[in-house]
Amino acid sequence: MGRFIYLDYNATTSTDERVVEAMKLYFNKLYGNPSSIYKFAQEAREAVEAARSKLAKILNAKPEEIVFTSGGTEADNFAIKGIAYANKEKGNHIITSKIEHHAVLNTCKWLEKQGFQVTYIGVNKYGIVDLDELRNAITDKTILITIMHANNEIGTIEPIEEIGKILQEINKQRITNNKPRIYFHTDAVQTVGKIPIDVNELGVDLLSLSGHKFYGPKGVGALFIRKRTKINSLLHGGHHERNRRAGTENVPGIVGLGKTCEIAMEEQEKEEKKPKALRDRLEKAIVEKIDDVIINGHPEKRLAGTLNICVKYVEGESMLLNLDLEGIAASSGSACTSGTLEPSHVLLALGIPPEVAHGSLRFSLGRNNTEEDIDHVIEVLPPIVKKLRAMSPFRKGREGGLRWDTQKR
Amino acid sequence: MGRFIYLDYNATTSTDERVVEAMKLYFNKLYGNPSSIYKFAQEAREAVEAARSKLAKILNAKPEEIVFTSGGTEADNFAIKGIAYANKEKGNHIITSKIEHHAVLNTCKWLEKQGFQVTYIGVNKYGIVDLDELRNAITDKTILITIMHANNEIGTIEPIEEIGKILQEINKQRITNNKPRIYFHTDAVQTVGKIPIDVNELGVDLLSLSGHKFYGPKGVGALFIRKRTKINSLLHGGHHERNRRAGTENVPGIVGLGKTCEIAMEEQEKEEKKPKALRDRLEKAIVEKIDDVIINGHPEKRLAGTLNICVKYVEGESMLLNLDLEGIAASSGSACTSGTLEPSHVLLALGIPPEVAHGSLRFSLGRNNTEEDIDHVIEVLPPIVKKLRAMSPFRKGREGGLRWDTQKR
Amino acid sequence: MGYSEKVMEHFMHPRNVGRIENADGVGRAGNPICGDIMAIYIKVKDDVITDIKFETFGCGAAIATSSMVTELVKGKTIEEALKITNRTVANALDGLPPIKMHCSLLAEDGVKAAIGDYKKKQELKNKVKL
Amino acid sequence: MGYSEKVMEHFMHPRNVGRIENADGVGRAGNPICGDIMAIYIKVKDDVITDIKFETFGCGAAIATSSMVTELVKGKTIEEALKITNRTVANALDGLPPIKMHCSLLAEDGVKAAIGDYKKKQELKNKVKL
Ligand SMILES: Cc1ncc(COP(=O)(O)O)c(C=O)c1O
Ligand SMILES: Cc1ncc(COP(=O)(O)O)c(C=O)c1O
Repeated sequence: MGRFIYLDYNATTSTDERVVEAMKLYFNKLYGNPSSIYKFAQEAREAVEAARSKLAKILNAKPEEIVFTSGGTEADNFAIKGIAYANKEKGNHIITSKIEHHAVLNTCKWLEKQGFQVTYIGVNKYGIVDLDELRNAITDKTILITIMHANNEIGTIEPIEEIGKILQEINKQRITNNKPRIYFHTDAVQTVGKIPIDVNELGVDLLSLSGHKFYGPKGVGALFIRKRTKINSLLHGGHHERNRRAGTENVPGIVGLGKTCEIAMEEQEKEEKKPKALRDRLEKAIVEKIDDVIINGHPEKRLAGTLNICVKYVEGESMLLNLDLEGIAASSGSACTSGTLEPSHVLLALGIPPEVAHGSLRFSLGRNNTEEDIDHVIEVLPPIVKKLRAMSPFRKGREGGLRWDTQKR
Repeated sequence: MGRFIYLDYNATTSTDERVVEAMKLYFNKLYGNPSSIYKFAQEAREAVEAARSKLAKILNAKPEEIVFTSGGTEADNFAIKGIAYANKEKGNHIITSKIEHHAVLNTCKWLEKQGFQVTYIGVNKYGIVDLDELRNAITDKTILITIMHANNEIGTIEPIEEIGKILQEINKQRITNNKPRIYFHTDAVQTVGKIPIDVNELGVDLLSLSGHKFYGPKGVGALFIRKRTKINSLLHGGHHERNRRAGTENVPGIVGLGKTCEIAMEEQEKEEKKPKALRDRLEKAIVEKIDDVIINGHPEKRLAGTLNICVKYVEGESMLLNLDLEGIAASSGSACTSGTLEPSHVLLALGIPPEVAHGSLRFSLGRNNTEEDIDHVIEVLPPIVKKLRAMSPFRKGREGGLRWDTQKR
Repeated sequence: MGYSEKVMEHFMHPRNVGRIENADGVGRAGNPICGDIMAIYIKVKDDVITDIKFETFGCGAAIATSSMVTELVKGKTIEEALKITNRTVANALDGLPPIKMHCSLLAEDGVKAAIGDYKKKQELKNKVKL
Repeated sequence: MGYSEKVMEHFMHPRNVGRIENADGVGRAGNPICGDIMAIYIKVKDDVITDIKFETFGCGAAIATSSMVTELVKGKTIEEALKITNRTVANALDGLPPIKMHCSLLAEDGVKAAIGDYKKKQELKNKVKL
């Protein structure tokens, strides 16, 4: 397919060759079911436990606090529904933010249908959750706060540690007043392996991660569950994972995720540095070469590899298609790319008007990107924008001038 | 480890070399996220859809009726909770059997805590569900019947087709009477790839399967959901799998499961024949060589590779350990092997006394077993039993003679 | 996205892009919230659409259907043009992905709106004449 | 199962298996429903347990702890034997997997039951003598 430039690392990554290598043995050599009692299965069991230790290490958690899942989505569903159902006698109120991943938002929406109450906290223009709003949202019925560690679309890193401290204070009081404690979950799918993580510093009780976002295998993730957390299972069945997640263990996937964490611990600094330099280069060039571009996300508190922009007067998918024809893979918060009619809820939460949000592009960089990649993007993007703008009924200074039928069709 | 004889195929199988080969490309070559819009991701998307067609084919279903999951447990949880929550306004009653896998039973038990009502139907001494009991259990509030296709411990194949027909009649009447229809789910984790399956002949609305039980990868399975079935998602989040199962697709796993089904369709007859001959040979020899052995499961309606026996006066785990030392991997319904205090709920449901149920052994045969394997088992098992019986306080004819303190400790 | 070659061809090389400054009819369709907005400009002579141009803000399908509908309409009578449905447009493009079918509605609506605008203007002219 | 080598050694080669026909004390512990049942037979002379045998129906841990407890008890006085707890037995086996710790209780209970039975018989004898 000629030149190929992958700039969608936040969507998924390739699995590291060393990870694939580590998994191999467990497909058809050490294929035993870790729950079986014979020696042959013990090797699979030990491999799973070794992987668990590696996950514990990268999070500064204890191995018995790690539960393997089928990915970030399951981890989020497990955390939120698990806490909700296990603590529903104590309260039915959950607090989250408006910019969470759908795995969190749609789980919350489902819980609302089941009688739970959910408050969705707003964010400032950089996507940082409003801590006052969060504090004020807490009621006697609050059992869970779930705020993502970094946003997948705009890369903004949330003040999890600060929230953790606020909650610690509140929980101290609640415990003396015999009120139920509030659990704290963070969706760290976009941060594990990208920035250092310490569940104790963050002050979280639960943390979700997913292998395929940091060079691990797809279909495997984990949930950190702090000891003594009262949680229901999401998958009921056999006595796997200390009765917390049933189902025959995905041994190769788990081994692969363990290896992924091991590699990430060693190479994380390097993995952070290179994409950051390239991202900054790309950002600077785009701002210079294209008018009417907005940079989304926090200027500093942002994932090293993430660049989210809104290109006014043009729509995202049409840019993506043109980029694709140039061999560049990126993504957009346009409605068209998500199968819904509305543009990215994250961009809307930043206060960006819908027609501008439709013109968003996300470049997310990773380990295989080069300067040449970035230079190619810088070369081809401006003419693409120019061409599409020439086709657009929107014009600079005329945004509000054309009046459109705003009825939904 | 010297001689190694794997006789635990019902617990898990090795992944077929051809399946591993098929998966390879999708780890770090075609690693795109199937939801992305660029060409590169399209290859992953097409691979997922090709796999879906293969699953549809082996079940005689339509591709859009297949939803990929992380395994049999997720498929069972999804089916049961999904139907329960989507139809709870219509009724809150579920019918299942006493011999289901824990993935079904523990899901039902959890639902009971959430206000649903569950009836657990008994079985005859061969493990066949009592159809009269089932028919009589149906109430106006019944929304779901879930009965497994074949039991994992004893191999008995249930009369799913017959139940399907009964339900079809009942549903016809219910629809004319404006009553809610009853959905029918079967856990076919132990039958897919082992016996021919046709969801239309079976008359089921939902069917669970799991890759690693028929030479596919661990951590991937599927749920067949008949068109127009009203079901809630279990994993909420993105718009994957036509909004029925969120989470980035486990592309290598799904491709592997597709290949597994393709192979199974071609080779199923062969896969059935060999284990059956060896199983019969083993069964015959055991009955001849060891006194006081009970063969569990149906004499004919039984999975080709499954042999479940109770060896009176001895306990299962102690036999397994001795077999393991001889290089033989098998399993038991003994409490000791499951991490609980009670012996197999399946054997108890057959009417077997607990102390006899503790003495169960399951040999489950598969493609790599040979006559020599079986002969070795036949050679070593009788002396193992003899030795353990010499140690046992139980004796033939004295079962009830020794009176034990039956208080729970 | 699974677009046909024809869609991609029209997307990359759209026909009749632009505005007609003193158009006989101008039609708009779509909604900025949904991310698809289209403007259609027509010139009409003796009931025949002699020229047509479009401006579209939207996805690949929106641009391709805009382009295709202008090709289909150009040279047709008003009556004929009104018979063009979203299916006509989608079929002419060798089909659209299911989730993109609503974009073809945009094209139909845009043309109808432009013709409606033309008719209104004609009525006004006629009234003035009377 | 994760058994120590010592557990496996005792499991494969259990000491003091069998019955003592005219034992001074017989104790039973366990429950067939739970899958672990044990019988302990003792001979006592001058308050010292001179012989001990066991019969066990149970898992690897049950058999190994039975074997180990008989070794620990043999030659001990009644008083000393009563001090043997399930932890003593488990430790002597280099530990047991957590879910198997209840098996070591069986061994403690079995010995206590046998000694209890011995004492009861002694009392009865003493009463007869009186
Ligand atoms: C922030 C965030 N949370 C959750 C998920 C879901 O993870 P997965 O697709 O592995 O289920 C993703 C990615 O899709 C994500 O970016
Ligand atoms: C009958 C049956 N149902 C469900 C399951 C669960 O499948 P999995 O372990 O793949 O989640 C199993 C096997 O463990 C099974 O034998």
